[in-house]
Amino acid sequence: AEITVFAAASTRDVLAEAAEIYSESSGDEIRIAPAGSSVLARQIAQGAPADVFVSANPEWMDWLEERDAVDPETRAALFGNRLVLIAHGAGAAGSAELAPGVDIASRLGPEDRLAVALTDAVPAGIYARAALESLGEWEALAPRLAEADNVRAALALVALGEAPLGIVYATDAAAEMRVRVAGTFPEDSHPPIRYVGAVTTAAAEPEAAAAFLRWLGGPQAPDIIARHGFAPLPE
Amino acid sequence: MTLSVDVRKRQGAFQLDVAFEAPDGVTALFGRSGSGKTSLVNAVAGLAAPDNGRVAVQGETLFDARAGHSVPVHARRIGYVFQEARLFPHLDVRRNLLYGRRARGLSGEGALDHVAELLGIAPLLARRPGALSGGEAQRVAIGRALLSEPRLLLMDEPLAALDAPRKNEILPYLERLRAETGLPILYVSHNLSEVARLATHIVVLEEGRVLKSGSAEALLSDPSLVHVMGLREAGAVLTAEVAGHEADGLTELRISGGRLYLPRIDAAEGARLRVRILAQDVIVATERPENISALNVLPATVRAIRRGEGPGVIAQLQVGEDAILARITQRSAETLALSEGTACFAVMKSVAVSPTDVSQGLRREA
Amino acid sequence: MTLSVDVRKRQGAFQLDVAFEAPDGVTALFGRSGSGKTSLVNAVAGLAAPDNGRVAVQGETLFDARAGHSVPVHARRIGYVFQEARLFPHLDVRRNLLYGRRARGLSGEGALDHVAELLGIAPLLARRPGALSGGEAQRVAIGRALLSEPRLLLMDEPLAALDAPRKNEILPYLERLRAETGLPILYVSHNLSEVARLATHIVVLEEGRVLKSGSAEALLSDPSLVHVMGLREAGAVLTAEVAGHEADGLTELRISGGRLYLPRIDAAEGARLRVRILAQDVIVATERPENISALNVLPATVRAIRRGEGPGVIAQLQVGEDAILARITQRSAETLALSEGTACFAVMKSVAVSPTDVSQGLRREA
Amino acid sequence: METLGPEAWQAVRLSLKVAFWATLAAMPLGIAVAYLLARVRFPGRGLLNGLVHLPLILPPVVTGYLLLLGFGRQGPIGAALHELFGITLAFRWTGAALAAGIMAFPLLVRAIRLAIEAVDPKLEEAAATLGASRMRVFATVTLPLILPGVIAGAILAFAKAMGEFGATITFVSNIPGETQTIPSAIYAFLQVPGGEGAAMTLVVISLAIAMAALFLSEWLARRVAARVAGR
Amino acid sequence: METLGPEAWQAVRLSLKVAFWATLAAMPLGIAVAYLLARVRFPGRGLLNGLVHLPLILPPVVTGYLLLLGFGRQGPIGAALHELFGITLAFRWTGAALAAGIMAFPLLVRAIRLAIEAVDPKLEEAAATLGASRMRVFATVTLPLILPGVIAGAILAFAKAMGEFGATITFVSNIPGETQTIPSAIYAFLQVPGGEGAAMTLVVISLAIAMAALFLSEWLARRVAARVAGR
Ligand SMILES: Nc1ncnc2c1ncn2[C@@H]1O[C@H](COP(=O)(O)OP(=O)(O)OP(=O)(O)O)[C@@H](O)[C@H]1O
Ligand SMILES: Nc1ncnc2c1ncn2[C@@H]1O[C@H](COP(=O)(O)OP(=O)(O)OP(=O)(O)O)[C@@H](O)[C@H]1O
Ligand code: MOO
Ligand SMILES: [Mg+2]
Ligand SMILES: [Mg+2]
Repeated sequence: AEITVFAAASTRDVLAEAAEIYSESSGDEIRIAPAGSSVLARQIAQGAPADVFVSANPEWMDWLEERDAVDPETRAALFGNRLVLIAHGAGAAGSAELAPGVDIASRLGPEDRLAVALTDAVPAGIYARAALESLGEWEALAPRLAEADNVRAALALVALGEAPLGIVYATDAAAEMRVRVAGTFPEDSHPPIRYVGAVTTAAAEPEAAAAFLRWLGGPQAPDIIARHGFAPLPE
Repeated sequence: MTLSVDVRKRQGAFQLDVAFEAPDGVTALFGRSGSGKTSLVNAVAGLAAPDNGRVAVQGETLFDARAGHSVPVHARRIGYVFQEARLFPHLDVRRNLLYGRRARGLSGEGALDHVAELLGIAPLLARRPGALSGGEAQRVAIGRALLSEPRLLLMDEPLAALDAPRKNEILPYLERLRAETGLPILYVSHNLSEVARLATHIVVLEEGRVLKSGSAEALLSDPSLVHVMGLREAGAVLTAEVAGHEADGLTELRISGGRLYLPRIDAAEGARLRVRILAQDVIVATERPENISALNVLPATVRAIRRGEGPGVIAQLQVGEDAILARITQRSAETLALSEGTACFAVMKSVAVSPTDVSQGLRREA
Repeated sequence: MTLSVDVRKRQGAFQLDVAFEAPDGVTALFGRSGSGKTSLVNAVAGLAAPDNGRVAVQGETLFDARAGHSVPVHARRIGYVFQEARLFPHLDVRRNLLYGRRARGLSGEGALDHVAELLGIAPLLARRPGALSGGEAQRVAIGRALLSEPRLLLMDEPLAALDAPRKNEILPYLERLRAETGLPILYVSHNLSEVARLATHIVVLEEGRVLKSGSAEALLSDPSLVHVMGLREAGAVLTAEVAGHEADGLTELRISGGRLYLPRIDAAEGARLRVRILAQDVIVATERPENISALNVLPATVRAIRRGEGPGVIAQLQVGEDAILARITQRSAETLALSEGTACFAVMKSVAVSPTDVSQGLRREA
Repeated sequence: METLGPEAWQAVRLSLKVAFWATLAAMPLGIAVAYLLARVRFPGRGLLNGLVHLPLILPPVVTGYLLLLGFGRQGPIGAALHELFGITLAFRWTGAALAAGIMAFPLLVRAIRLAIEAVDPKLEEAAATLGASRMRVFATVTLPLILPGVIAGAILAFAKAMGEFGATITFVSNIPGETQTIPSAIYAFLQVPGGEGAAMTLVVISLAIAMAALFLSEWLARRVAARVAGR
Repeated sequence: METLGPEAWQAVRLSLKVAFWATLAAMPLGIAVAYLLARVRFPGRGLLNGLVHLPLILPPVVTGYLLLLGFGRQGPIGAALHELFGITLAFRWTGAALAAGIMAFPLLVRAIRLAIEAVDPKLEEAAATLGASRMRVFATVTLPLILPGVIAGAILAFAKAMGEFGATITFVSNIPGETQTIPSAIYAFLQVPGGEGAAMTLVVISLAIAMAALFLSEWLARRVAARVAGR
């Protein structure tokens, strides 16, 4: 069967590699259509020819569920991610967890800004805001943010040195040589970062689609997931 | 009536208010710069809608403000030679010429060759308009309008850009056109000798109104129009009949007051035609001059002496049933003691009444 | 020499190859449509670079192909009245007129009023060019060029769009301009009577080459140029001196062969001027005619009889030291038994030699 | 620069196809609308003008979203097209062409409109006096004279269509081989760690194509302009 | 339509400011470049033309990224501007104006260029014979005659600048009151479920502004065209 996966853009590579391996065993053809979760969700609601939706946050999946556009039975959390504070310049990763009182603002020069994704729109930004709030940093930093339209753009700001610091996913930080991790936000400082998948109600071959999703949650996947820097979920 | 016009149109401070009827043949629109000639011609062509009035050609109403009726430009079948050539820059001369024929579904080549030959544009057929001189472009424009086979031709100073020899080549063609096809023409010109040669009817405009309208004969002989036409152009137009062609190349014409000898005219014996005699070309003598090169000496009677400004006077002479004007000096008038009733002779050279001022193929009253 | 031109330029199939020197005064460029007049004038103005050659005005080299030298258009101080008016559509008439003055930093109003008055465009000053008739626009264009105070004025058929009365109003102004300011003018025209009236020097072009170049007197009297000028324009130009003004409005002129009486000429006693006498206005008589309105009867001798096409002949008459041409019929020539050496009289009306053909303010040889 | 995978090449081919058809299909309508705007006075002229310019003014995402609402499978127009003619635009390359065409439309119309306005109405008048109907005048005088403008506009529209991203991805998503054009592929590369190299290669390719188009446009327009100007 | 919070209104005001200055600043350069392209033959003309069109052809994000590379704090131009003139573009509304101006530039140049090409060189020749230098001819003949084109181009550029999103947010990100323009705000609203209402309100506002601008442009251009045509 041919399965079309509407995937949050950040998950394209991990899903593509997983799909390649899965295709060999199952014989199913898998096409990945990467875009922002919000765009994809709306398209699915409008009857897009997607068999599977992988969202970067649960909200858009909820939104589709309300519209009966995905099958709740098939919904599953696929993997997670960590939120990290990054700094411009290469260097050893300081993987220390950030704690309340860390005073990120003090590490910014007077003109400097902290790069994040849109804090009230894009998942990475929403998580960042939650984390900063729970660490008591939000008040000080809110006026000092440079909010990008997606997390990759925030990463680019730090990589180019336009912003000395930024908050991105661990997956992004790992692959960018021009930034180093300056600290990791505690898992409980923000809602859990979950990439969730489900089969759409319009899927041409819901069985095959569900099988692929199950495989992603199964025992072969964690290796691939970890290789791309995502966090496999505990069973 | 071929063309019946009655239009009013306001343009800025200028008010056009013109009504006239034009018979078959060539009607000249004459008037000073800014008198409204182009505006009027545009209204006839349908390029500018009058505020008010009516335009009809050969009985068909083309425009009627009251009836809200207006035939679209392209359906009027009115050819227009503009003051500027307005050739299509993207088409070569040949295709410019054939444009109207194609639009009207007429077949082309024969007519094209004929017209191109006559207008001297045959060598230009493959050129683009950008590579033509001013006069060449205007000739192409004339050809283009002719070839569209209109039922009325509007010409807005079509020959102004042409040199005299070229003018003299084209004028006979326009004359022949008028004679052969009877194509009625509304002809705007400043050039009275052109007008005299072509026009059967003249409409004189002044400040947007018709100052005078009538047969060419009447208007060209009208001393009251001298201020519009210019002193040098004052004269008379006579109707003549071809009496015979002589061996030495002269043509004998019969007029009411005698005979006129002119350089050969291409018209059959018995043909009626019009002759224009400029006032300044007429000499008045009180005895018949002998041994003189002027061949035309006609007995006349002074009807009136009009004094103008300056040292000249206009003597109106009765020659048979016709009136001839002679522009002479006051001194001569006194020396010769000319006054109303004086018997005298009107002396004219043959060549002064040259073919330019001979209008051929005069139609019997339309 | 005021203007020295020696240019070669290829345009498509057309080859311009012209060299002449023009003295002070008005030089007329005369030639048939397509003979290269506009192309030449453009080369002088700097609007089109010749392939080769040299252009100099009043000793300053404006263009020299060999030296790779070319003064930019705006620095040439050459006024140009184009064949089409080319008014600036976004400026009203007043600002069109003042454009050149502003560009050259000249103060304006006085000169403007003067020129506007003379050209009859004073009522149009506030108008936009789009609201002008063809002739009005051309008058503004003339004014605009004059007001820029050029050292040489190029005029490409500037009066073609004007009616006769308007032409006759503007011509004296151009004459006065020539007389008063000595502004040299290169004047393109098809109209020989304009040329005769204005030009001191004439260059005749034919197919891109100079057919003849010389003083107006010589060229206008040259029977070999009749084919270019047209038969009707053949004639002679004589130099005359004002002998006196008479009470009845006539002016007496002295020429080598006697006296001429003309309608009053506005020139001082003793002034030298030029008179053009058209061949077709001259009557030949073998005995002195009496009781005739023609005031000018000069004793003459036949120098030559030239036969052309048709029934006419041109008789070249010796009148004092001048040559006069008379266009008469062959029949008259035979009747009068005219042949070389025949003693005769040249008879001319005063008004036939009207002011249009009188050139005033002749400069002593430049 | 990195060598590109087959998906990327697929995107290049698809982009060319999408841009070509988008331009071609937009042309007749573009000429008609430009003519209306340039030469006809009618009520609603301002509105039409505004409508045409919308895609230029709106953020492309909004245009894409509106397209999705209107031309999607569930959208009123999309559904009708499907019902009546069996035409599906949503999530097909035809939809990508629609999005690209709509985004490029204002550029096309403007270029053509300016060209039309530059045509001397006196020439059209002259043609009318020679017996040519309005349609014929347009076809034989106006159209040839605006050809340089039309060509320039078309190639600009083509270039724009090649570069269109926001509206396309929002309307027809980013399905490899069907709707994934060069810009969508660039986006996809940029969204994952380590994709910058491939993205840059695609940028260079699309630049090369666009530049080639622009040069072609200049050259063509100059040639045609010379012909049209009667030189 | 939802009522908007103060932030949204701030975005509206900011957008107007950004678009206004972007257009104003782009104008002289746009006229100069258009003149060069229309009337001067020089080597590299094709290249300049291509360069001007780049922002139209590239996905806006790429343009934004290139701006960041060049005009960011660390970018060579950005650093130099900061050093020499104390001008900072990064994360400032001035940077947003730069991005908007660059995205709108090709539209401006095209409109002006077409207008210049429509000016009859014979008029410029006539001006030269009257003693006007090339500069003066431009200022007193060419410029007034192209005014309708310039106005139309400027207002189009303004509208485009109002709608610019991708390059702006990539270059100067989204700082409320400093760089958050209407499109950024719309984008943000569209990213979250249920944000459509607020987004649509902003769309309507920006539409209203853009339409007003277009109407103004048509009206102005027509008036000026009439004046310029000498009617
Ligand atoms: N659009 C316009 N707005 C205002 N006045 C105009 C307009 N067009 C022409 N006029 C005026 O109308 C009058 C008549 O113009 P028209 O062009 O008909 O004259 P014309 O007799 O053809 O002159 P010419 O012999 O110089 O060509 C002129 O006074 C002119 O100034
Ligand atoms: N761009 C061009 N390419 C080719 N031939 C041209 C070009 N411009 C003019 N010609 C030709 O050059 C010749 C001279 O043209 P020019 O305009 O100088 O004539 P002119 O004497 O001014 O004529 P007119 O009295 O009709 O204005 C003509 O035969 C014309 O066809
Ligand atoms: O994975 Mo996202 O929705 O592009 O931030
Ligand atoms: Mg007129
Ligand atoms: Mg010429």
